[in-house]
Amino acid sequence: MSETNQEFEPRIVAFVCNWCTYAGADLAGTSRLKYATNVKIVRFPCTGRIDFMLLLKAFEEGADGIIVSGCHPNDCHYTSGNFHARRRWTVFRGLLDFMGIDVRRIHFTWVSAAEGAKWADIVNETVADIRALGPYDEYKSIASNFEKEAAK
Amino acid sequence: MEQWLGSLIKSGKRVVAPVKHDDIVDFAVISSPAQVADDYVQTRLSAKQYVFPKAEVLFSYKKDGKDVTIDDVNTDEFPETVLWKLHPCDVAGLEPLGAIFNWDYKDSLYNARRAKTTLVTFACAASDEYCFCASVGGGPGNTDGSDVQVTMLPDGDALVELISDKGKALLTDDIKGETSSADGIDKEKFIAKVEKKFTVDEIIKKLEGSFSSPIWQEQSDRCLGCGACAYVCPTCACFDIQEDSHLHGGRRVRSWDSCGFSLFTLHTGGYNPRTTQSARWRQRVLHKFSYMPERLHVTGCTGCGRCSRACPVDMNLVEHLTEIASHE
Amino acid sequence: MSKIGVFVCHCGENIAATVDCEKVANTAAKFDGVEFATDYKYMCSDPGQNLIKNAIKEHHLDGVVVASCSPRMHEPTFRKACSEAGLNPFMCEVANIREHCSWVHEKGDATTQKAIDIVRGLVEKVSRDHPLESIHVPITKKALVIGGGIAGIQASLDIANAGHKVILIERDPSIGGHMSQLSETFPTLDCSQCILTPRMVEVAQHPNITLYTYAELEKLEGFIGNFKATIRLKAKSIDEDVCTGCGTCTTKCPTKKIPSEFNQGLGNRTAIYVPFPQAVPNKPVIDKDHCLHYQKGVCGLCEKVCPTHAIHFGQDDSFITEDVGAVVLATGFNVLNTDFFPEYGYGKYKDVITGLQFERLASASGPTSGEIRRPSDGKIPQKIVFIACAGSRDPAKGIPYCSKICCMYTAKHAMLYQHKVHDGESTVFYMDIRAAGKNYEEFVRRAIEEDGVNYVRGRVARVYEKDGKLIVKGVDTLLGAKPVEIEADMVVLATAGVANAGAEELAQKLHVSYDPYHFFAEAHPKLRPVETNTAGIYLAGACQAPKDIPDTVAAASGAAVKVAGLFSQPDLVREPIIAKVNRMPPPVFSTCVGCFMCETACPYNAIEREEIKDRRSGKVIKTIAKVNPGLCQGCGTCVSFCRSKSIDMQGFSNEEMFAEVQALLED
Amino acid sequence: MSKLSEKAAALLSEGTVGLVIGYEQGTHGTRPKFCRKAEDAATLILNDKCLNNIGGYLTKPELIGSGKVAVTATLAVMRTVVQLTAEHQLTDGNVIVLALDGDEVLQMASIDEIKKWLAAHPEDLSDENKALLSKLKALSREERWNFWINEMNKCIKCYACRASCPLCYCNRCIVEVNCPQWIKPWAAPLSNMEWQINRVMHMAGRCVGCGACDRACPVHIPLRLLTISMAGDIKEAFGVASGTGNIDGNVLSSFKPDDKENFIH
Amino acid sequence: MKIGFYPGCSLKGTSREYNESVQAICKALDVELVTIKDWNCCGATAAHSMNRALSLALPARVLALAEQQGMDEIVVPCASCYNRLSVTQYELANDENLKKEVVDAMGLPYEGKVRILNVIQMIEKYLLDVIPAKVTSKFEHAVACYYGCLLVRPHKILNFDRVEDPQSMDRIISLIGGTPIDWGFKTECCGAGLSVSRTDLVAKLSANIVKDAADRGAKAIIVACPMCHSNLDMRRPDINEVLDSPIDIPVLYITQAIGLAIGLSVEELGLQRHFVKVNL
Repeated sequence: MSETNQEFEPRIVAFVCNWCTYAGADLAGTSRLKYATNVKIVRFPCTGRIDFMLLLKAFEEGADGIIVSGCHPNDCHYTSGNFHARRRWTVFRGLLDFMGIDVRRIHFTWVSAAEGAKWADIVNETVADIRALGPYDEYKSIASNFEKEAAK
Repeated sequence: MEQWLGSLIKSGKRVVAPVKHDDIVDFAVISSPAQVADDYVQTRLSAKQYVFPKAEVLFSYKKDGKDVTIDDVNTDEFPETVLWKLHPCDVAGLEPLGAIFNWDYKDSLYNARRAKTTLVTFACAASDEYCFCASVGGGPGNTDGSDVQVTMLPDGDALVELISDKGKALLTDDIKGETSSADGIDKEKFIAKVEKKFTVDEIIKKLEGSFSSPIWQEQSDRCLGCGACAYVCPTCACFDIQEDSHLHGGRRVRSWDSCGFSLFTLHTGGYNPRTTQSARWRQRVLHKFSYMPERLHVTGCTGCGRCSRACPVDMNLVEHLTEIASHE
Repeated sequence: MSKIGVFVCHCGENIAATVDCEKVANTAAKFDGVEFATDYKYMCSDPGQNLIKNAIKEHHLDGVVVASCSPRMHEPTFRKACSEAGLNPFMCEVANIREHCSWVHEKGDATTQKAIDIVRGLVEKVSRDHPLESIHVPITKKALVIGGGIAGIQASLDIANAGHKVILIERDPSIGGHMSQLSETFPTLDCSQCILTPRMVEVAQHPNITLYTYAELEKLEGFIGNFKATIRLKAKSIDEDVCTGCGTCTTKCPTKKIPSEFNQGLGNRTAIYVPFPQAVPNKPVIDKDHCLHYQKGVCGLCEKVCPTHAIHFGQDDSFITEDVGAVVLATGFNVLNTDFFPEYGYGKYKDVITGLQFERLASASGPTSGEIRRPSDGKIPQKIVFIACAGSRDPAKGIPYCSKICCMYTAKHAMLYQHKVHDGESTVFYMDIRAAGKNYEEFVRRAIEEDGVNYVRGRVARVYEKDGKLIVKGVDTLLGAKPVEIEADMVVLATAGVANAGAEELAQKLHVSYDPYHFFAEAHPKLRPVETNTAGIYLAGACQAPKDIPDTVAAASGAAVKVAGLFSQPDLVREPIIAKVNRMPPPVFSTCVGCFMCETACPYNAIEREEIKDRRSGKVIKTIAKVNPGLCQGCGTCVSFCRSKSIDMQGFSNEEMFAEVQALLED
Repeated sequence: MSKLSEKAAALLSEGTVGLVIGYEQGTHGTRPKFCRKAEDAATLILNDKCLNNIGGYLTKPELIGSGKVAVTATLAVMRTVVQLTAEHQLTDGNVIVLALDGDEVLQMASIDEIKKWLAAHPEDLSDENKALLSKLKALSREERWNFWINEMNKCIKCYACRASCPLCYCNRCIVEVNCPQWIKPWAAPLSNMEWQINRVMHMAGRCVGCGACDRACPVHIPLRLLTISMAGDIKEAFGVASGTGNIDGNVLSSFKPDDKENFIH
Repeated sequence: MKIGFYPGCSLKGTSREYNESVQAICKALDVELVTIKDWNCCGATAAHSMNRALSLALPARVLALAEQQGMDEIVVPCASCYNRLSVTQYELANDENLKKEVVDAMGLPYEGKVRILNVIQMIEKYLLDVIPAKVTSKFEHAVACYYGCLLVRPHKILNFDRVEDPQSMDRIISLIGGTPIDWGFKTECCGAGLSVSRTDLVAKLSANIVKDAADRGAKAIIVACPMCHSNLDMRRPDINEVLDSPIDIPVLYITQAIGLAIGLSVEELGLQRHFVKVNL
């Protein structure tokens, strides 16, 4: 990513469910709402399909922030995918926080197919938050070496 | 001794010595002599990792669209290393290790590291019920393989035997002045005693034709199949090759493996010749006490006892070997 | 996977305005595995699609990425184009560089770079896609309709007339449901029996319909196209083949004082009874709870008098199983009783009755043969008060919804009363008149203007009895909240329409979800009102929400056409985006360890247990999970839950998502 | 012969069971003991020094065969049998649990019996664990990260934690999946951390708190703190106790519509 | 058996006979009433129509005092006090910062754990099986039990008896030998606080009540609220003006009816204080 005016450009990936948030992002598009280019969307059939390991892989591959979003409770196209996801996120987030991984960089939310504006706001808000937190070097720096000190 | 160690550190070489953190003593790079641990019997891991690391890059490659560039590991970058305060059983491990890494394919990475390593052993001041180096041709004062062997004397002095020319080169001039002749010092008095329980030949003899003996099942019922014994063992040389691949390129990585794992012998087609833990335990013992002596004329075990100490279910090797020696 | 084609669309100016499409195409051309990359003004146009088809043929492409608008728009279009060119449609992915990129960012390098990243993500995903074939599920061309009211009757007739077999089960002794209890029906006032009975006979005589009355669903197993229904036939103690329906037994039966459910407790019936004259089948059943023979072991008169010896005491419930391909729920609704209302006397006053009871009074086959007479003393009421919204639209009573049909039948009741009691005075207390159907408003105006029904806009605070009169204390909000007190002879409550008894248990048997009021939940309130979230199970009529007869019949026909549509194809074709448990050669067979926690995660009960048996000894080696392709809707909850990663999803596999994430974050 | 040995020997000689798994005196502490013949049972002992979780052997068909097995059970082993049965790995009644009440030998053959006994003998966290846990939780995020990354740096990926855990019975673990390579199987600080995160997440709602993983680790990484901390989160968020054999599904494979969600905005 | 007792202002003022009858039957049925020390006025209708904070602080202080004095249950004969205490306890339990505000205002620790019983609830809970044995002269009269509004409403908070057709007093009357009649004005409004400002309205509303009772043959009206009693009894002259013919059926408190049944004297029960002569 080109670091234009020296300002840190965070790289953020968004895991979204196809029926609600992906459609919400589509709506933001059709309504021509403008938001930052830092966020790239990965489409999942449902938030229930989002594997928690993918969040760690995203950090390892160099993401500075992650957005995870799906249908509001009771709206799920598959009736209960988001309920399962919510439980998974609660437990996973607690474990990450306990191990010192920066959970402020993961923004969990619900965005329905009608909330295009909310999607745009969340993107801009997350980009600003992550820009304030700076790059997640703590995680990326040790991603490839075998010893903590000796970085080969 | 501190002065000598201090000068070695200042010489820019990488000096590795046993260091105590929490309740475990393990080898680590030291920056000052004070870090060196004492009053312990054995380090948890062997020094194997400095010649055969638990994970190392074999080569890395970059992909730019369709073309790929491969670059090898530059072995010159391997640091000159002094392994300080080893025990004779650690050094004894390097011989079978080297034998395997030079059996048919001469492993350049291993040999490069081995060449740049100088081995300073300390004769064992203490031993415990797990040690059985004496039974496998070693001993607390054995000097085979060491470049220098130091025996600590009670009044703070130390008996230093310079064995190889690499060892002689280690003794810098300013330290030479401090030395005096060592004749007349009986080394045996100052080192630990290790009782001899059996001889390697007895074991080799007993193991012939023992492939389908029930003893393997009796001994290994409780074995959980983890890799602790293999990874702490100074002579285990098995490794696995894995891929650290990313779109823009990647690295081929070699890392330790263990015949204790259930999937160690899983064929791609799904067949697994060793499905029971007793078969894997048999493989571990036969490899060290039958196959290696026969093929490489070295014993695959130095009697350091690390595997017994690390085992979660107390698979005590010396107990098992004595059992084998007195079997039938 | 080495030959992927990337096609970047300009979408006229929509993408090209802020994204340098050519640069995207050129960069994509250099990606590993990309054989051909180009950009074009309108990819979804015919020339655009031909561009794809020709490129596939020419370059032998085995994967296509179209960078254009949202896949929710044109994924089907491009996938169809690919399959027409001989490439498996599921090897084609759409990269959304319009809604998610060009439309929401300013023109500039960052936007173009983002488009490139999105394309790279999808290229990596396609390179790990596998060709998938649609799933074909065999269908049993037979439907089960539960509930014999007008909804069940209409659905059964429509499905049967479409040439398919129907099993219709009704738990009462006769079909007809609530409609058979009505006198005349709004808005045309034609008699309900006259329009319903022919349909009931048509059902009984239809060659494609097998009718079981006095029968309930015991269990439903299986999935869409392959249901197995176990039906309990409650013992009628009558041999239906032999019985001629002559009725001698019902006249001779000594126990005559049992309150008749059909007449809503206003009339009585015998222990061996036919619910109403036009019942279909017109054969009696013995009510075991009240029959002297069953209770005390005496009497048995009916057996003695029966000319054809059709009476079989001691007959037990029997079970039959039917293989069906679809189920239509038409179990209807019920109305609250008067004891639900403290302010109207807790059901203690005999002359405070429900609308359904008024129907029985007004019905020629009713206990009073159509004359409006008070249940207490049989007198014809001179003053009658109708109270609309009794229970409905009352959150404090837990029923916030409007029951939709009461305004209309209350106006009808008032009109019938004025026709039968010319000098009578009727008052209707209402909040709002909801007469939104065809000719509905005109019907209510007629009641007010021609039949002189007195409509008072206000709630009735209390009803209490004094000297044989019912004092109705209400208010008239249109006259400045003037208290209105009427000494009425009879009060009719238009009580709320609620779910039928047992709706919750039935829903649980079918794994169909229901709302807090135990009405069955439709798949989508606007777009799929006659379907449920469980594939193959449809809804008709008031079991989904209170409905009048026109809406019920329409919904029943809607459900019927859904069934007929399902049965019209040779088998059920479904998108192969479903989960699958991995299988391996022996001795492992699968990495699944059979913990079956996925079973509890699946909202569609699509996970089954498969026993792997040793071919020689037949001994079960291990029990592993298996996904039923008919039921799995592809949500993926089980895939990301599975600890040993033994379940993966076609179209969104672990490998594909992993590669897409890696590619998107590629710098 | 102690009462326990007599009972075990009896079970073996009558043929009710083909194998009795228990504990015997080892080099230092106790170690698992497999008795296939009546006289093997002589050296059986059962006390609070028996720390290995022998419940893990019950899911190894090549070891215990298909017949009935008896196991001399500490409370942790009992919880393991209950949890394994709930996860369809053991069939109720196939495992006979021998427990000590004082010096009386109890024989339990059904899960309900075991559950009643467990309910009567609750085991709480040791004070040491509680202290360590609160000390860690009091640290700032950066300090916790440094603490754990240092610990993970020690890991040599010998998988003794996985091998000693009775609930890690998958025949192919996620770390052996290479399409995609979820976790890099070699020893490196980050891949060790990702391995532990995955192992602990797979313990959600299942861990019986026996501490076997922690004791098996040759480099003494305090692994038990991870599962204890997570079990605490789960109890507080969903009111579900970990490792109690909940048959209607794991905490992560079931849900309640009104689950807490204070971080989703 | 001991129970906390909150008399309230009316029992010390216009309805002294209610207090006397409660004390009398409790003594007779060995129930020890422990009056809350330093109790204050509950604020009744005046407070909650003028200032919400005050209308909550006053009853809260009473409850706080009860808690301090170790009472876990109190009986409150006056329907209006019973209503205000219960509503306050409910509102403070459901609004944390309101509770904080009130606790700061009154300066007393407040938990809200005291159980509040009206006199009928106290009788039903403790005395139902004691009374029959003590009945010496059956209270053989047809009576109309009048509950008024504050005893039964708002049902969500008070949760006492049925809202529209309460039966608790009817049951007690039949227990002591009386025959409660079924009538329509059990919970109709008697005009309550308008007694002074709009006596004409009270007359009209109370007239309906009295007339319906008399028409259905009631020989007396039984009440459990000082306000109902004063409107139906003290305002009887105004009621009779509204009616075409005067009605002189007396109005008794439920405690007085019980008192008569267990043989207590007219003076002990304060029956001589009524405006409409009690000649049963």
